[in-house]
Formats: sequence, C-alpha cells, structure tokens
Amino acid sequence: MLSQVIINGIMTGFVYALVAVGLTLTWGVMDIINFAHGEFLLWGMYAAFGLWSLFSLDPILSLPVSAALIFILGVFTYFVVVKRVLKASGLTALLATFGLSMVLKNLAQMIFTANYKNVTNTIFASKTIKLGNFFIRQDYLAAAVGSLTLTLLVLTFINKTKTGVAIKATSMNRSTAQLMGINTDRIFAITFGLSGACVGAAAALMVPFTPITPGSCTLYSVLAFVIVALGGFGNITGALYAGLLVGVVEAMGGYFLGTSFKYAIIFLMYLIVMQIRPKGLFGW
Amino acid sequence: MKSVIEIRNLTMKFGELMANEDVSFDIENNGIVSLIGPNGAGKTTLFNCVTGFYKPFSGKVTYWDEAGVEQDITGRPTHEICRKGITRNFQIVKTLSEMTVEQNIMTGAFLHTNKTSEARDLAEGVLRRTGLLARKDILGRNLTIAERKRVEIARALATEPRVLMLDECMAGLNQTEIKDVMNLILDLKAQGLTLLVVEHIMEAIMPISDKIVVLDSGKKIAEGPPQEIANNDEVIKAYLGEKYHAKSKKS
Amino acid sequence: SGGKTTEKTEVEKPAATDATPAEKTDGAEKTDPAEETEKEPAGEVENVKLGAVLPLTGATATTGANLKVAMEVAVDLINNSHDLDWDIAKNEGIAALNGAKIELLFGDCQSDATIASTEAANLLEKDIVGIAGAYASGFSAAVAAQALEYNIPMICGSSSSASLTDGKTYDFASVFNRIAANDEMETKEFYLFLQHLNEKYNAGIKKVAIAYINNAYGIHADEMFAQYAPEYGFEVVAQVAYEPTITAADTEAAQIINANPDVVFQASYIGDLTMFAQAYKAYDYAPKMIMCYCGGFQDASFAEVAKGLGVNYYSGGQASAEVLSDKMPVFKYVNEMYKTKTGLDIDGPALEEFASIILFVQAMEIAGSSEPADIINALRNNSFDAPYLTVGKIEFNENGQNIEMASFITQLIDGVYQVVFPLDEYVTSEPIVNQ
Amino acid sequence: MLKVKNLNTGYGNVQVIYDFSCEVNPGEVVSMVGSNGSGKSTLLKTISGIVRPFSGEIEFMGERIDRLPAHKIVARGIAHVPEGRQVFGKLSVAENLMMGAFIVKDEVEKKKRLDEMFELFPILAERSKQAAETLSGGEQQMLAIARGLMSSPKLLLVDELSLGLAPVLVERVLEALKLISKQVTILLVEQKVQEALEIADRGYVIQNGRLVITGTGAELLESEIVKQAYMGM
Amino acid sequence: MVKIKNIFKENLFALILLALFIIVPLAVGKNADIHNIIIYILIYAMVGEGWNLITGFAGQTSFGHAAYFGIGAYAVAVLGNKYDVVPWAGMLAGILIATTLAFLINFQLFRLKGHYFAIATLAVAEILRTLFSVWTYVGSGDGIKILFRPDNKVLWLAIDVRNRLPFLYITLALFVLVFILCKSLENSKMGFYWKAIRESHEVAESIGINPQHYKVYAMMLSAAIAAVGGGLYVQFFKYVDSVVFSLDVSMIFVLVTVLGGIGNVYGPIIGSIIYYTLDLSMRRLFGGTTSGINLIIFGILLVIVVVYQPRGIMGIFDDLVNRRRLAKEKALQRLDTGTPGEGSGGKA
Ligand SMILES: Nc1ncnc2c1ncn2[C@@H]1O[C@H](COP(=O)(O)OP(=O)(O)OP(=O)(O)O)[C@@H](O)[C@H]1O
Ligand SMILES: Nc1ncnc2c1ncn2[C@@H]1O[C@H](COP(=O)(O)OP(=O)(O)OP(=O)(O)O)[C@@H](O)[C@H]1O
Ligand SMILES: [Mg+2]
Ligand SMILES: [Mg+2]
Repeated sequence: MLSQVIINGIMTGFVYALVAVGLTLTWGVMDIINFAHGEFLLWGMYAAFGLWSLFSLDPILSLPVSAALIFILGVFTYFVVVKRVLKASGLTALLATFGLSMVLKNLAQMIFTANYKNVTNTIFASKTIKLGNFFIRQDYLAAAVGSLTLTLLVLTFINKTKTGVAIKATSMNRSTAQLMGINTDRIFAITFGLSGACVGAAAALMVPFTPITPGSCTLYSVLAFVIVALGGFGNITGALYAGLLVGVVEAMGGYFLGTSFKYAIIFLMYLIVMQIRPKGLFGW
Repeated sequence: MKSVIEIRNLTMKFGELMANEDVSFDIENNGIVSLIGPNGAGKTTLFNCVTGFYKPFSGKVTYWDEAGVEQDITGRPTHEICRKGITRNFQIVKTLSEMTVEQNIMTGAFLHTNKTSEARDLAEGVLRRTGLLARKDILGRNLTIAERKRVEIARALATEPRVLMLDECMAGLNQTEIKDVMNLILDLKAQGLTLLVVEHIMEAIMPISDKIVVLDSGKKIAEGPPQEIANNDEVIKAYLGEKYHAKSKKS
Repeated sequence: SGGKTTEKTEVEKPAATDATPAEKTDGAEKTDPAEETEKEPAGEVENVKLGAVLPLTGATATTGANLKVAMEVAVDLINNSHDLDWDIAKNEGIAALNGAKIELLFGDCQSDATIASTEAANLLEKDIVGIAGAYASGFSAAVAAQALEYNIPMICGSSSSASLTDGKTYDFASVFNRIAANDEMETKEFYLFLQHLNEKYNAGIKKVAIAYINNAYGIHADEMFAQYAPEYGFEVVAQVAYEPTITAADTEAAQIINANPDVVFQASYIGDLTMFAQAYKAYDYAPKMIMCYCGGFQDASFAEVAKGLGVNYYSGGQASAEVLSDKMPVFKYVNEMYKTKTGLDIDGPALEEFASIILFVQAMEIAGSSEPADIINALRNNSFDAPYLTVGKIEFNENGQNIEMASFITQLIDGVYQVVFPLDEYVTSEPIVNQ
Repeated sequence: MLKVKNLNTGYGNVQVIYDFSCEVNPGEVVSMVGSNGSGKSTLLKTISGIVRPFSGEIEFMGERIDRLPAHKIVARGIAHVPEGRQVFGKLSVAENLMMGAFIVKDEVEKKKRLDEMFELFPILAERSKQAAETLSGGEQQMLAIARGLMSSPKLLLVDELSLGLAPVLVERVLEALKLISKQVTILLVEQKVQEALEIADRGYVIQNGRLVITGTGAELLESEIVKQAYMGM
Repeated sequence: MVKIKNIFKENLFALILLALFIIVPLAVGKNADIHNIIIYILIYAMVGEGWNLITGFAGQTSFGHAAYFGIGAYAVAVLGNKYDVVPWAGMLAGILIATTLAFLINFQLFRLKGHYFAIATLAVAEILRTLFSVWTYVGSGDGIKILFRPDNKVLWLAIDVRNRLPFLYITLALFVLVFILCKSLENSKMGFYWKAIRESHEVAESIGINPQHYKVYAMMLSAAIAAVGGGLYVQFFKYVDSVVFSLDVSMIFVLVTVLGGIGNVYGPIIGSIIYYTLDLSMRRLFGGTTSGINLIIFGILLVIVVVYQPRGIMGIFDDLVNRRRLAKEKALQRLDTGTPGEGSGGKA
C-alpha cells in the first residue's frame, strides 16, 4: 500500500508542478505575485468543463483550447491590471490581482453556479493500470505525463529561445531591456499568457478527477506558492522537482501521520528545508 | 607608525576562481593606503573579506582598537566590525532610495545615539562636511550616481569610524569634483582617520596615498610609496599602461 | 426571484394593491390576483419581518443558494393562497395576526463566520422577530450568539453538529432551535440500518470505518460513530480525518481501503465525497455499503457521480426524497415549486430550511403574537405538524434539538434516491447490499 | 544624423534639461561634458526613449523619434550603454551579449558579432558562462559596452564610459572606441574630460541642463570654462 | 504653547480621524450594526499597523500574521473559558505567547529573505491552523466559544447588545495607543534602522546594524499588536476556531494596509475604512442574491482604486507633500544657476 501511496504522490506531484511552473513564471521570473493564479486554474477547469458539456470534447483533446483561453486571460490580466501597477511595490500587484481573483471567482459562480460540476466518462476516467500489486490511475497517469511534457516545453522555451531569455532579462531590469530593443510590454504579456496557458493545460488534465466549484482552486495556489519557493523563485526545473517532492511528502505524510496533517507536513518540510537551503532547494 | 589593521595570507575563492590569493599587508594608523589593480584583481573582494561580507577561505585579519587591544576580526559579522570602527562604502552604490539624503546619513549617525534629534545634529555636521547640505531633502532614488557616491561616503562617516574604506568613490566625478573628494579625504586624515582607498584614478591616488598596494589576479604584486609604484615595471605592465606612465613622467 | 435584492424586499412596503406580485409570479401560484386584492386588509396589518443568514457566496455557496430558494418557497406558501390542503398554504398571511405577511430579509455571510455575525446583527437591527440559517454549524453558532444578545428566536434548519444543542458548548440554548437530526441521532439510525441489513439480508457486516472532514461537522460525526459502534456490535477499524480542503482523496481512501472495513461511514461535503468515490472506484474497492452523514450525499450532483461510476452502495440520511412524492402531497407540492426555481429536487437541508420559516409562522399562529418572547415560548412548548417531512412532526427539547427528526435512510440506486429504511410505509425499494 | 531641437525634458514634474539643441553628424565622435547632475544622462535617456521629453524634437536620420517607444528606437539603429552598467545580473555574460543583439534576426551575424566582442574584451570570453552580477565592476562595464555594440548600431550612446575601469583599460577602450567610430557614430558622455575631448570631433558642455558652449574637441580643451570647471585647473 | 500648537498641526489628520471615530458611533445612535463594523475596522486596522511595522517598515513581507492574531484570540478564549481568566489577563497572556513565539520562530526564519521568508510565515500560520484543528484541548475543529457572562460585565467587557459603545471605545483607545506607538517608532532609531534594512541588508550591516536583531524586534512588536487585535476580536466575536489562522485572515491585514498605503502609519486605518465600507456597501446594495455580484463589483472597485492609486490611498497625500518639496527644490536650483554641481563646493 505504501508504494501505492508514493506512486499517487508522484502523480499528483506532476500536476502540482505544472501549476507551480505557471506561478514561477509570473512570481519567480517577473516578480509579480498573481493572486488570481488559482482563479486562472479555475477558469481553465470551467473551460474544459464547458467544452466537454457542450461539445462532448474530452478534456485531453480540448487541452490546447483551454490552454489558449487562459493564455488570453493572462494577457488580458497583464494589460488591464498588472501593467498599471508595475511601478509600485510588489504588494500592490498582489492587491490588484486579489481584486481580480474576487471578480473571476464570483463571475464563475454567477455563470456556473456554486454547484459542483464533474467531468465524467472521460477517456481515462476511473480506469487503472495494474502493475503487480499496485494500481496506477489512468487519469492520474495522463495528467502526470502531460504535466511533465509541458513543463519540459516551458523549460526549453525559457532557457533556449530568444523570447525566453528576453523574459528573464526584462524581469531583471526593465528599462535596460528596452534599450536592447525588447518590447517589454509584449514580453510581460507573453509571460502572463504563458503562465495562464500552463494552468489552463493543468486544468484540462485535472478535471477528470477534480470536482469543480468556484472555491476549488484556492488550495492549489497556496501549494503552488510553497512549491515555487521550495524550488527556488524563477527556477522552472526547481518547481518541477519541488512539485514532485511536495506530492510525495503529502502522500507519505498523510499516510504515516494521518491525513489531517498532510498539508501541515508540507509546510513543515518547507521550513526545515529552507533552514538548510535558504534560497530553495535549487536556488543558489 | 603602528598598524590598525593587519591582513595576513588572505585567500578567497569563488569555486575555482582565486579572487584573493595569499594577500598580506598592513594598514598603518592614520595613514592612507590605496589599493589598486586591474579590473577583477580582487580589490572589492578584499574589502568584502575585511568587512565581513565574505568569510575568507583562509588567512587572518587583525584589528587594533582605540585602546590598542588586538582583535581577530576574520569573518566576524559586518555590523560587529562596523561597531568596532571600520566602515565602508559600496563600489556599486547602494543608496537608501526611499529615504532623503539627510535620512540616509541619520541612519548612519544612529550608531552612537538613540535620540533622533541628536542623530539629526550629527547628520547635519556630516552634510556640511561633504557638501550635501543643499541636497538634504532629496530622495535617494532621485540622485545622480555621483551624488549617491557622496551620500555613501557621508553615511559611512556618520558612523564616526576610525577606519574608512572607500571603494571607487571618485569614479564618475570630473576633475574638479575629484579635487573636492581628495580634499575631503585629506581632511579626514587630518582628523585622525585611517583610510583604505580603492581607486582607478591615479591622479587622485598618487598625491594623497602614504602607501599603495597593487593586486593582480588576486595576488599582491607590489607595495610601496606612490612614486615607487608608479615606476614599478610590473605595475605599469599590468595596470597603469604605457600612456599613463609616459604622461606622469612628463609632469 | 434570484436576481432580486434584499434591499428591495425590504423597501417594498405591503401596499394594498400590489402586495406580493414578485413572489406570486415565480411561485407555482394559482390564485387570482383580483380576488386577492379584495381580501387584502388595506395596509393596516404590518408585515412580520424574519431574517435569514446564508452562505450565498464563498466556499459553501454551493448549498446556500438553494437553501435561499427553499426559504422563498416557504414565504410564498405562507403569504399567498395555494390550492393545497394545508392551512399554511391555503391561508393568505398569518391568520392569527390578521393575515399579516412575512417579509424575509437575507444576509450573505460569504461563508465566513465573522461576516455571519455582522450580517446577523444587521438583520437584528431591522426589527425582525426571528432569524434563520446559516447552514454550516460554525456560521449558525455565530448567528445564534447574536440572536441571544437580542433575545430573538433562531431556528436553524440544517446544521448538524451535536454541539449546537448539547447544552454545554454554547450558551444560546434559550433562543436556539435546530430542526435537523444531529449526528448522534443519525449515527444511531445508521447502525440500526446496518443491523437491519445483517438480520434481514445476511449482510455480514462487522467492521466499520469512517472518513471525516476535520471540522465541527466531521469531528462530531466521528465522535458519534466511534461512541456507538460497540453499543450496536460493530468494530471500528479506521478513523480517517482529512483537511477541509483537499486536492485529492487518494491517500485518505488508501487508508480506508487498507483497513478493509465492511462498511464505510463518510462525513464529507460534495467535493470531497466525489473524490473519495472516484478513488474507491479506481482502486477497485467496493464496500458493502457507504453510509453518508447528511452533507455531500444529498447533493443532487452526487447522484450523477454515483451513476457515472456505476455504483449503488451509497446510502445516507435524508429528510425526504422525491420518490415519496405520491405518498406526501404537501411534499410533492413544495418540491415542484422548488424544482421550477432550481431545476433540482429538494434535498434534506433545503427542506429543513424551508421548515424553519414555516415553523416561525406556526409558532406565531399558536402564540397569536409576533413578539419574539412569545414565539420562543410557543416553539419550546408545542409540537408542530410537518406534513412535508416523513416523520410528520417537529418538537424541540429544552436545548432546542428537534427530537422528532429521525432521519430515514435512502440509498442511491442507479442514480435515484430510494427510501430503504426504516418506516415501512415509506420504503420505496429494497436495499442492495454489495457482496 | 541626430538632431535635437529645443528639447525640454525631465522626470515627472521635475525638469532637468532646458531648451537644449545639439547635432551629431555621421562618422563623428561627439562628447558631452558637464558636472554631476547637469543632465547628461537624462539627455541620453530621452534620446533612447526611456524618458519622455516634455517638448522639443529629436530627429534621427530624418525621422522624428521622440514619440517612439524605446524598443522601436533601438530598431532604428540607436544603442545606449546606460550609466551604471545595468547588466542583467542573473544572466550569463554570453546571454547578456545575446540580449544586446535582440533585434538582430540573423543568427550567423550574431555569432560573428559575439566573436568580435570577445576579441575586443578577452576577459568576457573567459567569463562567458558566469552570471554577470558576479563580475567585478570593471568587467561589468566592459560587458555593458560590448552589449551595446552587439546590435551593430548606427549611433552609439555611451554614458560614463570609463567609470571604474583600470587606466590600461580606459586606454584600450578609448582606442577601441576610436576604431569603432569608423563604422559607428558615437555620442559619448564622459567624466574624464581630457580624454573625452581628445578623441572627440566635437563637444558640448552642459550646465544645469542648459547648453553652455560647443565647439571642436580641441577648442573646448582650450576654453577657460572647461579648464576651470571640469579639469580643476 | 508653541509646542502644543505644533503637535496639533503636525497631527491634524490623525486628530480629525480620531474625532470622527469618537463622534460617528454616537451620531449613528444605538445602531449595533454600524458599531460592529467600526469595531472590526478598528481591529483590522490595528493588526494592519502591526503588519505594517514588519512589512511596511522593516520590509519583511509576512503572509502569516494570522498566526499571532489567532494566538491572541485563542489565549483569551481558552483561558477565559477553561480557567475563568478575565480577558484583560488573557490578552496579556496572548501578547506574551505571541511575542515569545515570534522570537523563537523568527530568529530562525529570518535567515530567509524576501519571498522565501514570506512563504515561511504562511507556513507557520498553516501549521498552527492544522495543530489547532486537531488539538482537542483547544476544541479542535469545533473551536471555542466564549460563554456570555452578563454577571460580570466590567471585567469581562461583555457587551450588551444594544450598547456596544463601551467596547467600541475600548477598542478605539487601544488602537490609538498602537497608532501612537507606531508613529513614534517611525521616527526613532528603530524606525530608521528598519527602513535601512528594508532597502538593503548590506548597507544596514555596513553601518553597524544587526539586521537579524532588528527584524526580530519588529516581528515581536508586530506579533504583540496582532495578539491584542486577536484578543479583542475574540471578545467581540465570542468564538474562535482554527480558521482564524488561515491565509484569508492574514490577507485581510495585508490588503487593508496596502490599500491604504504601505509603510505609512495612516495606511492601515485608511485602508481598513475604505475596504470595509466598500465591501459592506456592495454587500448591502447588491448582496443577498445568489450570484455574488456584490463581490464582483467590490473586486472591480478594488482593482480600479489600486490601478488609479498604486501607492495606496495615502499615496495621494504623499504626492501632495512631494510636489511641494519639489517646487521648493526647483526654486533652490534656480538660485544656484551657474554653480556646477549642487553643493559640491564648486566655484561659483
Ligand atoms: N560572488 C562572486 N562569485 C563569483 N565570482 C566573483 C564573485 N565576486 C567576485 N567574483 C570574481 O572575482 C574577481 C574579483 O572581483 P572583484 O570585484 O574583487 O574585483 P575588483 O578588483 O574590485 O575589480 P574592479 O576594479 O573592476 O571593481 C572577478 O573576476 C569577479 O568576476
Ligand atoms: N528618476 C529621476 N527622477 C527624478 N529626478 C531625477 C531622476 N534621475 C535623475 N534625476 C535628477 O535629474 C538631474 C540630472 O540627472 P542626470 O542623471 O541626467 O545627470 P548627469 O549629468 O548624468 O550626472 P552624472 O554625471 O552624475 O551622472 C539630477 O538633479 C538628478 O537628481
Ligand atoms: Mg571592485
Ligand atoms: Mg549621468
């Protein structure tokens, strides 16, 4: 049973990682706390749900669409809210995006009601692969594989492409980046879009096993906070490993210490790890 | 002359890179010691080691306080070293940008008082000495680089140090302004301070230094009075350049 | 009237001519407006104001919105004349008060106890004679604390924590009345049901386990679960608590599965319950029965989930079920009104909140007064008819607990809530025990 | 090539430059001198578009650029080496340089430029993988200059070129600049007035945001104002 | 005499605010609803002041102030309910526990910087939340209800429903104390040191400040203030459970302060007033419907306010002051024309 628990932990870990990668782009790389990150995820889930209920599209298939929709939401967020508070302290952006998160959350409630929505009968729904003594839930496996692939894609994009490096440069020094001929507004918008696309995709991967209601994403964003810090701000590889670590610690902690402690143990681990590595597991 | 600071076999590494290698020299009481060397020679690193920002890989830094008591300050925390009387500025300026010039300096002045009014009086003296009085209400972030450098010196002075370490405080100033700072430095010396100065501006360094120490690739390559250093072939080759040498010969 | 605001309800004075058009049009209303106008005692009788605090936004908004509809249905029944053989519905307004009508003011506690408290105070300042709400036990307690200070009666429909009426945890027993069965009653009922399954269907149930949400609701459910298991001859093999918000229930489910109980008890809200259900299914775990404390199980969307998973082993306490409509005309009528507004069949909590408004009126009818003190008196010293509930009666003890509310048990069979226990006259299906 | 006409500029509601006009012709090296806070950096920032002028015109190769956003001005062929280095601290030296060539589309061309820069500043080649923030002050300065040159600009604005450079290096960089000036027009802000005016074809002297005198480098070196105010003579 | 006049002049804004807080509760009559709101505004503003010390002044973002707020609340509740300890003493105990905890934890935590620290504070609060939700001694998931004690009103501060004024004024008095404390700290050595640390650790150290110590002082003070706030909150609300440690609660203090103006002593109170009036008026205007439209409008208003005034409401005042200063500076500069380099000692 323990190995079963660990496997599940790893699977959830991958999903956490993708949500955290989205956050590490805005918070880690651009240094803007997007408090509406969880609501991005939420709208991604509703997008996937909508596509499923209207067109019977399996979330896995509609993933590009939900990613694209939340990409647009990200770009919109940048131009309408974030851009205007860039010059002020970081906490101002937090306040502004907090306002946005209220709008997004309650708009979801207005449109979809607060009733739980479930995406059922998906390709991988509640099916398992049996490997000897343990099971791997297919919906989890699909999510994990999807998350890993997307994370690696983002990683390559940031480190290897010109736009990716420009994102990092812009985050370090905005006006100098302009002097390099970088359209910083565009770069910020892309980053927010990309961050949105990450959670949009994560949402599509998650809906087969996550009931959707306006409040269901808050915890994900809190966990993403911890994962981003644990992996080192702005470090995408770090977010991936930290996501996995959190997934496994959550599962094992819950198993050994009792499930009411499963999140507390993550926070405790964070505090302990940071005593040894004050800039995150992978930060220097 | 008795030393205030004695640096012995100081070595500092960043990974493979030897930023300081086996450097030893003394800083004499009430003297002006200048530290020169090519870019990347390890001057700032040495500053950082002496002031506790870095813990040296090996070696020892000794300090004699006012009472003449010998103290090992190797790798002590910066604030503790400052309290003993050693203060520095930063090559890459770090003005407190949300504070006014006066407040920047008051922050330094609080080292010796708990009263705001006293700190303000102390700061005023420093403002006057460093010629910043007219700028005292400007926010740090609105200053030019040169002004910031001056604020840094003033802030360091406000802690009433015995030893003042200045890292390129004249960079970016024109000749006239450099003259002012040179005068300020000589003034400070006259008031009994000891100074360790890093500077690339030879016109400023040569006339005021009692002693010059030259670093290259982390190693000390020369030490001596200015005239001697100016004619040291190794220093000319590594640092001063032929043109400067020729020019200084002329004058 | 989903889009109608509290303020408006309050502003609209009971002008003689257009007394309640809003309520009338959207209810399942049949009377003739013209006739109504004549009967109206031309604005002399003042409206009686009641307040209700509900979580209309935030984490528990899921249910709050529906509960509000249920209460509005009650108001409709009370204020207008309906073609139904039940005094409350037939009469227009409160007979004992010269046909005074009910005006119900809502406060949104945003799923936050502190806000519940300020919203309650706000309502209490507006001369209400009674207050209802507020779904989650924590919110109800916050509202009750305010009600106590104003000495205004509170009827709490659906909160189930035993502590609310245990007479020692809180100090508001004098004004507080709770309709829902508390978890203690529910637990006993569950064990009786299991014994019944063992006796009648040879189910062979011995080992029981519980998964419960770690809040006031779950903790008491667990307490009762563990306390009564030995008494009824069952062995507790696992007690798994989990955080009120979770992203997945796999670890929790794994611990249950590991203990391999015959029957699992769940004190879960709809989201967690769904995750558990999916996890059980994914790991091929099928207990003989899963007993759900009122909570997520009663949410209509869970019926879909269970149906989607193709499992029939979920049972739980319920105040009424749609399948009973034919046997209970009042219930049927109420359910229809509710359904036109929400698209859903009325569930337990909604029915209980509905009852809270009805009870206030019944109490006023008995007391012949709308004085809060009289209402309190009447509530405590009478037994009330409740033709919309299977038990048919409501009566409060000295701590404000409804002693009649023995909830009965429904089982989700092919996505339909079938009544399986205990009253023979209401049973609609044989229970199915998973072997 | 560059014409500045009656420029008024500054920050928010603080005016720094008053009614300033100047001109840079193709192939020239033009030096701006002036004491601290006289507004030299502000002038350069206004030309490169990170500070918006209050009024006045800036024309580059016949086109008004004073309303263009900074990144478009770079695309027109103006590179600005800002005061205080402003390297991208967490990026490696090589990445910093590549950012300098952000607007260059041709990868081969980029590579070529990179090699040229490494030739000009060998220390940068040595440190090419190191994070820029861990370079010494002087190394960062070299990086900033090299980065500015990466976009093959038509006009290079250099602010405080020699700041923090060792004397040998100042010599070398000035020589390099002289060499580059055959292909790139240069507008130089420099505190080493002597050196700056020596290599300059023409120079402008600014005081408190106003133009004081202008002339060829040699003329200015001889002028009393310059001698007195800036060279401490 | 002149001195008194000066004090009056310098603190005019504060005095006007104070007058409003004294008069408005009386002016609205016995309206418990409005009194409630004012009490909450004061409590959240008070904790905001505390948060402002550590985050606004010392620059160490805390997302976990609910930890100290919660401890203050639990101390009063547990001691009062279980041992009949009067709230005054309970509050003292809360302050002690909170400061001790702040000292013990943050001495370690302050090795972390920036966001790493911020997340650590969140982690501490979350761990406390879990502990308190399972710890039966403090009522676990049930929380604790302070039972009503009409018999001993004075010591228990128990508020009589129709008259919340005494409690309101007690809260106001405590808030004023906290405000004066924060304001005097701002211009003290401590305040200067905090601001120096906020801007640069290195600079702080180089002028003899031990950042670790001063950050811990700030946190301890901040925790003490939060504990007072928690203590008041629980007496008023009479109930506390582990939700009090949640991020939502911590965020309240962040939001009101940032909205009002971070790093400014007026920030928390102004922010708190605006935040609650907006929230409340939206709720009362549009609330009670299923859709959450009030929160949507509130969110939009919040965004508009922030976008319009990114430095918080107090930013408007700062701008006014700054403009005056800049004008003065410009005048000075003109007088000096011809001198290269202001005050550099250049020859005129
Ligand atoms: N934190 C660090 N990590 C890695 N390398 C470093 C670090 N700090 C300095 N270096 C390297 O150590 C060498 C010495 O740097 P230092 O800053 O001491 O030079 P410097 O003599 O002050 O030069 P300059 O005159 O240009 O300021 C440089 O090559 C620099 O790249
Ligand atoms: N961002 C800013 N906001 C407001 N005022 C500023 C800002 N930056 C600079 N200033 C002010 O503008 C004036 C001119 O500054 P500028 O940087 O252009 O001078 P400079 O000639 O380049 O001086 P230096 O030789 O010291 O670099 C100074 O008085 C300075 O205080
Ligand atoms: Mg250096
Ligand atoms: Mg400049």
